[in-house]
Amino acid sequence: MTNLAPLNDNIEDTMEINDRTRGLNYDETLLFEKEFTDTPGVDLPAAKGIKSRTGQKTREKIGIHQVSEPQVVRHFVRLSTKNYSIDSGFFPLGSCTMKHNPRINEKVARLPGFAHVHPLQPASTVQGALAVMYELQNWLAELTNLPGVCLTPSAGAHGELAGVMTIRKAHQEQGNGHKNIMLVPDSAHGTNPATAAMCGFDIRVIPTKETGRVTVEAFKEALGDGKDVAGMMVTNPNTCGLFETDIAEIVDLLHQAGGYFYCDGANFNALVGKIRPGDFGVDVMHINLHKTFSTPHGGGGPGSGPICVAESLKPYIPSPIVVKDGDDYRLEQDGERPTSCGRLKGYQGQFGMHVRALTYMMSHGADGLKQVSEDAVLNANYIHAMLKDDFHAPFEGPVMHEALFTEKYQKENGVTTLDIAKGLIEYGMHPMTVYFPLVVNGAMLIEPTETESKEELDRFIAVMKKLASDARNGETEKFHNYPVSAPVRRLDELKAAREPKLRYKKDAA
Amino acid sequence: MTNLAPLNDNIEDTMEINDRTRGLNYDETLLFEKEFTDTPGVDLPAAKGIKSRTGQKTREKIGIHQVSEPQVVRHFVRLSTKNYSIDSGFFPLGSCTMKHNPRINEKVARLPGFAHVHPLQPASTVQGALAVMYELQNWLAELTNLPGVCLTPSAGAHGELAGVMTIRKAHQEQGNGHKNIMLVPDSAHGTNPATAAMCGFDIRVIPTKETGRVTVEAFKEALGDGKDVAGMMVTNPNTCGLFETDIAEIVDLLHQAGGYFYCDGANFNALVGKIRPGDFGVDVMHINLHKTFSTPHGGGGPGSGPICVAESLKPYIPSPIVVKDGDDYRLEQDGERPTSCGRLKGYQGQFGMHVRALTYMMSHGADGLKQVSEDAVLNANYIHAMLKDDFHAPFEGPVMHEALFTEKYQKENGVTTLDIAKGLIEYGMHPMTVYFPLVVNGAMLIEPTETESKEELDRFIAVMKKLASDARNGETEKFHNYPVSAPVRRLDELKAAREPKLRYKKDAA
Amino acid sequence: MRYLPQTNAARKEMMDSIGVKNVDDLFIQVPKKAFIKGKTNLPDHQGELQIERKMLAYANQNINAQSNRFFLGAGVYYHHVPSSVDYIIQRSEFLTAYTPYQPEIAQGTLQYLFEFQTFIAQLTGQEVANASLYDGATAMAEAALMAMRVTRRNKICFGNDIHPQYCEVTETYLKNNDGNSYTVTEDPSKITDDTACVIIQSPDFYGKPHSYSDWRKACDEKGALLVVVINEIVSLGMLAPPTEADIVCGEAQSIGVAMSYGGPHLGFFACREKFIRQMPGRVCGETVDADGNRGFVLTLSTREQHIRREKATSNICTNQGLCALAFTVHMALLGENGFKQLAVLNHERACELADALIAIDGVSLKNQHFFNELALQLPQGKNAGDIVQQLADDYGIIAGYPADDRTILITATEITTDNGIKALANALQEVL
Amino acid sequence: MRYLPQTNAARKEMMDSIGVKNVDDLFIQVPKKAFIKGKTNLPDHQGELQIERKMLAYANQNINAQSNRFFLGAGVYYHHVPSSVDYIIQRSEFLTAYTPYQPEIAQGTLQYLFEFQTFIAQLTGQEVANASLYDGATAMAEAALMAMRVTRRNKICFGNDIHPQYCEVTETYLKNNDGNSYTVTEDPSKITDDTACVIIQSPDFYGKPHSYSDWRKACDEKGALLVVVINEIVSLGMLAPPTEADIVCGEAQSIGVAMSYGGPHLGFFACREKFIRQMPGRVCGETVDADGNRGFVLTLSTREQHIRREKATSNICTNQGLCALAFTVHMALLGENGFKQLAVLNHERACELADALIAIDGVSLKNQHFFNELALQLPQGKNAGDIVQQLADDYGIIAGYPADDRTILITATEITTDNGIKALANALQEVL
Ligand SMILES: Cc1ncc(COP(=O)(O)O)c(C=O)c1O
Ligand SMILES: Cc1ncc(COP(=O)(O)O)c(C=O)c1O
Repeated sequence: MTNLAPLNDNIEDTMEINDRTRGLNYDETLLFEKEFTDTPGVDLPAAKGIKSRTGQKTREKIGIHQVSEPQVVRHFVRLSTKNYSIDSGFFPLGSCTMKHNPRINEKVARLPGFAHVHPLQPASTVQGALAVMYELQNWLAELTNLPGVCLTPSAGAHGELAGVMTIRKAHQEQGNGHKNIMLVPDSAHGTNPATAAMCGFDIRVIPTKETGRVTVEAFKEALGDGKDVAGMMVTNPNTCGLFETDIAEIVDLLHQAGGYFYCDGANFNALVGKIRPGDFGVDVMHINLHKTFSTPHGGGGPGSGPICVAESLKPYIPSPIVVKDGDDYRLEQDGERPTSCGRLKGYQGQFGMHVRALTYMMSHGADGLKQVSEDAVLNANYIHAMLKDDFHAPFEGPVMHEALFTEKYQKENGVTTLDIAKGLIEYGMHPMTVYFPLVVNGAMLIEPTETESKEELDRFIAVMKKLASDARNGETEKFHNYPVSAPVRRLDELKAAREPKLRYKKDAA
Repeated sequence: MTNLAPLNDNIEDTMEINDRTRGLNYDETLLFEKEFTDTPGVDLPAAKGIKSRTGQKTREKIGIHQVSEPQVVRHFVRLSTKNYSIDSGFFPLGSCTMKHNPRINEKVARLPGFAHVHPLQPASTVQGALAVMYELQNWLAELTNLPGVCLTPSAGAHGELAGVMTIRKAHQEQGNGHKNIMLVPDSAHGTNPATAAMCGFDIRVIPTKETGRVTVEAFKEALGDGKDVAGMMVTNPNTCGLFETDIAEIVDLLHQAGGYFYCDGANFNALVGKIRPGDFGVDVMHINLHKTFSTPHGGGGPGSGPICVAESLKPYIPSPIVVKDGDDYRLEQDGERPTSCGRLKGYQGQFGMHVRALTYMMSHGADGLKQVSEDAVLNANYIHAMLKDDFHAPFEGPVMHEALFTEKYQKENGVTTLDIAKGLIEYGMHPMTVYFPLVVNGAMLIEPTETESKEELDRFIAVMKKLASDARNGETEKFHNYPVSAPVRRLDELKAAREPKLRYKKDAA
Repeated sequence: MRYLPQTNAARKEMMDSIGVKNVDDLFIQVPKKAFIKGKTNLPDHQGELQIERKMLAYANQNINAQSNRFFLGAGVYYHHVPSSVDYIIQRSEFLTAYTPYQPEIAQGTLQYLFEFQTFIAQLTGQEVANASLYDGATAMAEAALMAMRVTRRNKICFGNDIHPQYCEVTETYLKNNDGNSYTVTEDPSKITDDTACVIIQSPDFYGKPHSYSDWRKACDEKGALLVVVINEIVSLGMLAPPTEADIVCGEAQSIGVAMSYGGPHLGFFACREKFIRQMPGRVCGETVDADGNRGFVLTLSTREQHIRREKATSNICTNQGLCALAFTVHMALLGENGFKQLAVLNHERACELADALIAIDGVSLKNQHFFNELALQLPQGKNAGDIVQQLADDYGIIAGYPADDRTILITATEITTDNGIKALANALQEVL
Repeated sequence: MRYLPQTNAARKEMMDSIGVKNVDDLFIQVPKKAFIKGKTNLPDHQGELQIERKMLAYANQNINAQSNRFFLGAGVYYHHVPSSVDYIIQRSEFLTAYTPYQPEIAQGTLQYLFEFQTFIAQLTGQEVANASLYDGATAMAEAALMAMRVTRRNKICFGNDIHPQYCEVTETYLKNNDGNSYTVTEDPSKITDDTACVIIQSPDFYGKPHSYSDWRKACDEKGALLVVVINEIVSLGMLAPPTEADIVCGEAQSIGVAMSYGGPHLGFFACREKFIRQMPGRVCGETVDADGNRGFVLTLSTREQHIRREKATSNICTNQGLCALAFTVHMALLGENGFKQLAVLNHERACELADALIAIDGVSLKNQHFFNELALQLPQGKNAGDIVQQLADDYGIIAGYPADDRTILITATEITTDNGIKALANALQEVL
């Protein structure tokens, strides 16, 4: 008698497992593709049967999916394992300041006295919340030496809107409503021109390709007679990771022409605690709390983008701001400051992010923040120094908090910036920012931040050198296959854009 | 002029990356192998320089490692990615009841009024904590129909100790101190004989290999004249997943001989809310809150193993228990119940687990718990039915909440239970319990629990059938290589035991 | 300095590699005058314990809604969020990831965005949705701008009682271009040939549910778009979905997101498929990878600022990703039955609240129809703001929002308790 | 029934596959009388909101240590735990994993256990440590049993003021075998040839630090083991490590683990390498995988119940894994300097507390030497228990533990505030 199972109908002889779950790598369907359960993932009390007073027929079928709680938790936990994150590794995205996100920030923001407070409560019942905002305004004012702070903007781009509207309003109030040109260098982040355009300005581009910086000559050329120039939007340090060396002279010229200097503060991490933008001529600046001040990026937000302005622009910033009357805090009332450029979002800002940022500032303190910018700059220069023989560095160092390279050397062997990015993924590191700024071809913008150790930097450098060496050795094919070890291979972005499929539909599944 | 980087000293021509970090699979060193930082991952206020009053020389160097907060967080996050968990997939460990662990339990246990309360506070300041314990005692008493409950044991095995000590004490108090034999079936979990031995009992084994159950005959044989028999430790449903069909008759015989029936409650999930052990003759039973009542296993604890006893044994259970005087709750005082078998741990139990378990019980309620056991049993029987042609099922169904198979069919082709387990890992599922119980060769004990959907069960069944089919087809080699997709390959356990290396030492690194 | 891993030895080594002696050598290009000299007014670093204490003290100065004496809504709602939602959004892989620009290692984020977009489209009865905007107010402003782009017109019509802050924000956005303007009218026949869109809120700011067919007809006649704004998204569990609209946008904070004194919240934006190339904000789309397996990417980015720059459909970059995740997890837990049940519970509590309050002498409802928010009309001579203040100061009750001199907006949700209703009714009786 | 994914349709299909009509057909082997008939006294299922409310109400009935009026220790200590600790231990992969019996997919757990064992060995000055035991009290009991196994003797000696509950638990464990016994003596010369071990606690129950050389000598002479018990592990940041001991065990709750009204806490166990095959509990060891890469496994399991059954060194199975993780994360954050600094801060606060209290008339310290816990001697005629109760009832102060009629054990940690010390001193003055 054999011990083998008898062959019968229940046995198929060869079988394949069609999904791709292997080891700890999970193949996860869409939520909507799971079996629809009889009961949902919440238990709610029964309705009492009170007759509806909505004045409408009650909606019958919505058509959303339904599963149990364990299925929901498992679904999202499994999805999460397909993400890279700052908690799991080095994340040198230039211009993004992917620094460590302390957990204490999360804990504090969840205190019931912060999380479960409504933005329209009477001021007397939210003095603690207002105090947090007021303190944050003060910290930002001190750190930038720009005394007017408005916390309402929701992110960097929203801060830009706030800042540029402030400039627009100032000109209008000062009888310079005709000033309709905004100077923007070609290295600027896309949000700069987009914002200026949203605010009705014409964009005049300052070329910076040669030196990576705005030169006095180029600026003068763009300024022209300056009559119609409302201002200039410059990121400083700029998106090539360089400090604008001529900024003092440029700002003087700009101011003489009656223009305002908007500084995009995305790169404030290079300066924080050490250098104050108000001291090199900035009139308005937004601060990305989700960059410099460690509030988490959250896979794309929420952020917070307060603006800080010079005394002269204070009357025009959006409302409301927090003011202190004696010992009491309150929000500005509607219409209290008629010169304000207006309201920019519902309520008073991404308060939860304010709490986190203030927690972070207090954690580091004045001494710690200075060390932050010093280490951030040191780390970037180290990478710059170590990689500049392997990768083309378009501009001379010292750099500030990020190091810019291009694909120039590798391109000869058919290896592009994209290939290098995907090679980094293969070696378990998040790529740098690629193809930005636009002033160089195949940009690779590397921002290590201060929360990485030399060990981490050295591994990154080793991987980059390895990739450079492979490129030199002509192993081009290998590059085009990268990544092979990630949850998915390279994705067809063209198909996504040509046949947009932006939601699940049952039949289409 | 070429665009290739100039070859110079900074460039090595071929390089390898020696670690194994690829994609999202991280190679993580020991904490102690990172660079020692100047400052630690906490900021503490400076000391005031008060002169020491310890009466000892202050310790100078401890020799522990030091790194910053971001490094610590990343280290443990990366380590976590090497674990399988119930949140990420099916976990059919027989006898372990790996069910969904609700997050509400965690939230509630962390309320400051529970987490930051000291076990020696005056009762008047902890009425809420005592009420939780009292309510949990009541729930357990109701669900088991065993009215005496002691919550102090720290886990299942500790509950066994509590229960067996209770039996010992009862016999002593009743003048039966000579009863020194504990009957234990050969299918019992290792903790049963280990516990009985710790309590000074001699173990007499009841053989169950034939039917997977304790038969009346086998029991009678083991009981003998019963004079020296203190009791019997039986898991019911037993570790083969079977209900002990003759339990009523056996317990009668045992009781007639003056013995007590200790029921190992590890498998209570098969009964909860539907069947009460007190109603089939159980005298003492421990309950693993970390199995039936969803408190998390935590990678090996903490658990909680309350015992429930019949009225007759109440005087002997460990102290303290929670009592209610009028409207006030309090712990038993020292010596208040002199017949108690004593104190089993510091303070009054793993209170944090009590909070979680009570939260879970209230979530499910009486109606939900009944559905729990029904679904748990249904799921196990489904697996049993679907796999019994492919895998040798040593005993007939219906089974209770787990299905037992053996390697018998596959062994012919050189594929063992261990190979099948590693094959499951390869296909992204946690193995079942293997080589337990010992009554069959190459046991595979599968406990799906009620928190899995038919979809999950079907995938497991498909993978198992696939493995069975591969075994039939003689693909033995493949099995011996499994897993290939997990963070590590099969580990050399022999080496670990022969050359024990139980801690990091710098030189040994 | 617990967040800083670099050691002095490492710093020194790195400076040697760079070839500088001192970190300040790296800052030589910065004007001397811009350096901070000496001490600022800011304190030095502190440990967690110290900071937690300070922040807890601030938090405790606020009256929070867990008091169960809380009835404020007006666009932000206090709902129960299941605990697994907060767990999921705190997972490192979601919380500390960047915008999914490298899709091979961001499928977690991308797939939930795809699921989010699906949920929003299903709830609103629209064809497609984007991956979030800052909040309801900016979503409405973006809708107005989009309608202007689509119709090449520059006049907006506010068609009913819209949340006043939403209108203010839209005005702020419109003001940026001199040609833009808006009108306010509740009469569909008033819309003109140069109207880009009509905006209707439902339930409106006073809590009254609306239907859209008259507006739809008028819009069709004049070639204007119909924009529907929703700021209590739970209402879509009972009220008819605005399928007639061209754009449905608003605030989804109610599902999964805390009130947090005003943010972060969750702006959503849905519209007809034919307008997708005019939509503001990010969208995620399905595609395949090199092996032909399904995957997701951010797509249609030629609308966006990083590609289109000054010609982009909006300047938005960072949006409300993690709030969209919270919403998606909470919606997944609610499911079809749970979401509808939640809506019914909200409405029933509001009915009970209404009955308790109108039993008070001189108090009446402005609208007989409502979802979960009531516009309570106070007796002549009473000031809504004063009453709200008094209830807060003397009773610790956050009673609602003084929408105008004699009207308080009062909300009930599934969290509202019988005791809470009684307390409010008693207190209101006393102060009136 | 939010935790149950099965649908009725699926249940039906599954029953069809099994070949039964009804789920009760699967329970036919259970005696009829054991089934629950009709309703029990237990309530039906409830939603999160309802349960959170109920549990919050219970929690709010307790005075918790966040009040900053808290001075209780006596074996359980209130320390600050950095927030990343709690985040890490809540990660699904740690929280919801099982004991790492399948090492290929449990390296996360195994590696931290290896790190935990290393930290414990380093702190205690011992060669090896296990992967945790239930708590300090059971760890001491296990140490006694182990000493008896190693020496083949059955007499235990309690050599100083040990936590009374630890002694009780050890007695309970000893009682199981009739031959076992214990003595209590503070005189090293009293130990005899049949003594298996001497147990010394340091700091002792009254807070006094001890050294061990006399005991070591006596033990060596009589062939007994020296067991040192530590229940305030923070003390090892200042006090000399008990390197002379053969076994060091106790409670490590102070690092990373909340008081939680008594558990879960964290028993630890370290000893000389030569005894490892007699150790109780799980241990994790280093090895290599099939590719020769480093990996970790549970090892030496031939000591354990699942292999050795009645001959096992202990019956323990599930231990305190997740608490060991909390400890490991917290220790990793503290590091060498942080841990020592923490100890110094504890001691300094205790010195300040001592000075404030002995300034009160008639109050004195039982021991001039202490780490962070004081044995406060009350004036004649005062009862320690009454005073503690009165301070709790009238002042909301949790003052300490009445160790005997006239002694209160009072603890300071880094959390203790100046205001707290003042409040206690004032209140004590008033009630005396
Ligand atoms: C230079 C620069 N400016 C502006 C922004 C926009 O900021 P946000 O994404 O917060 O809107 C970014 C963000 O990447 C940036 O790098
Ligand atoms: C049948 C049985 N008994 C006892 C135990 C021991 O329980 P614990 O691990 O909680 O000590 C187990 C645990 O696996 C078990 O399965």
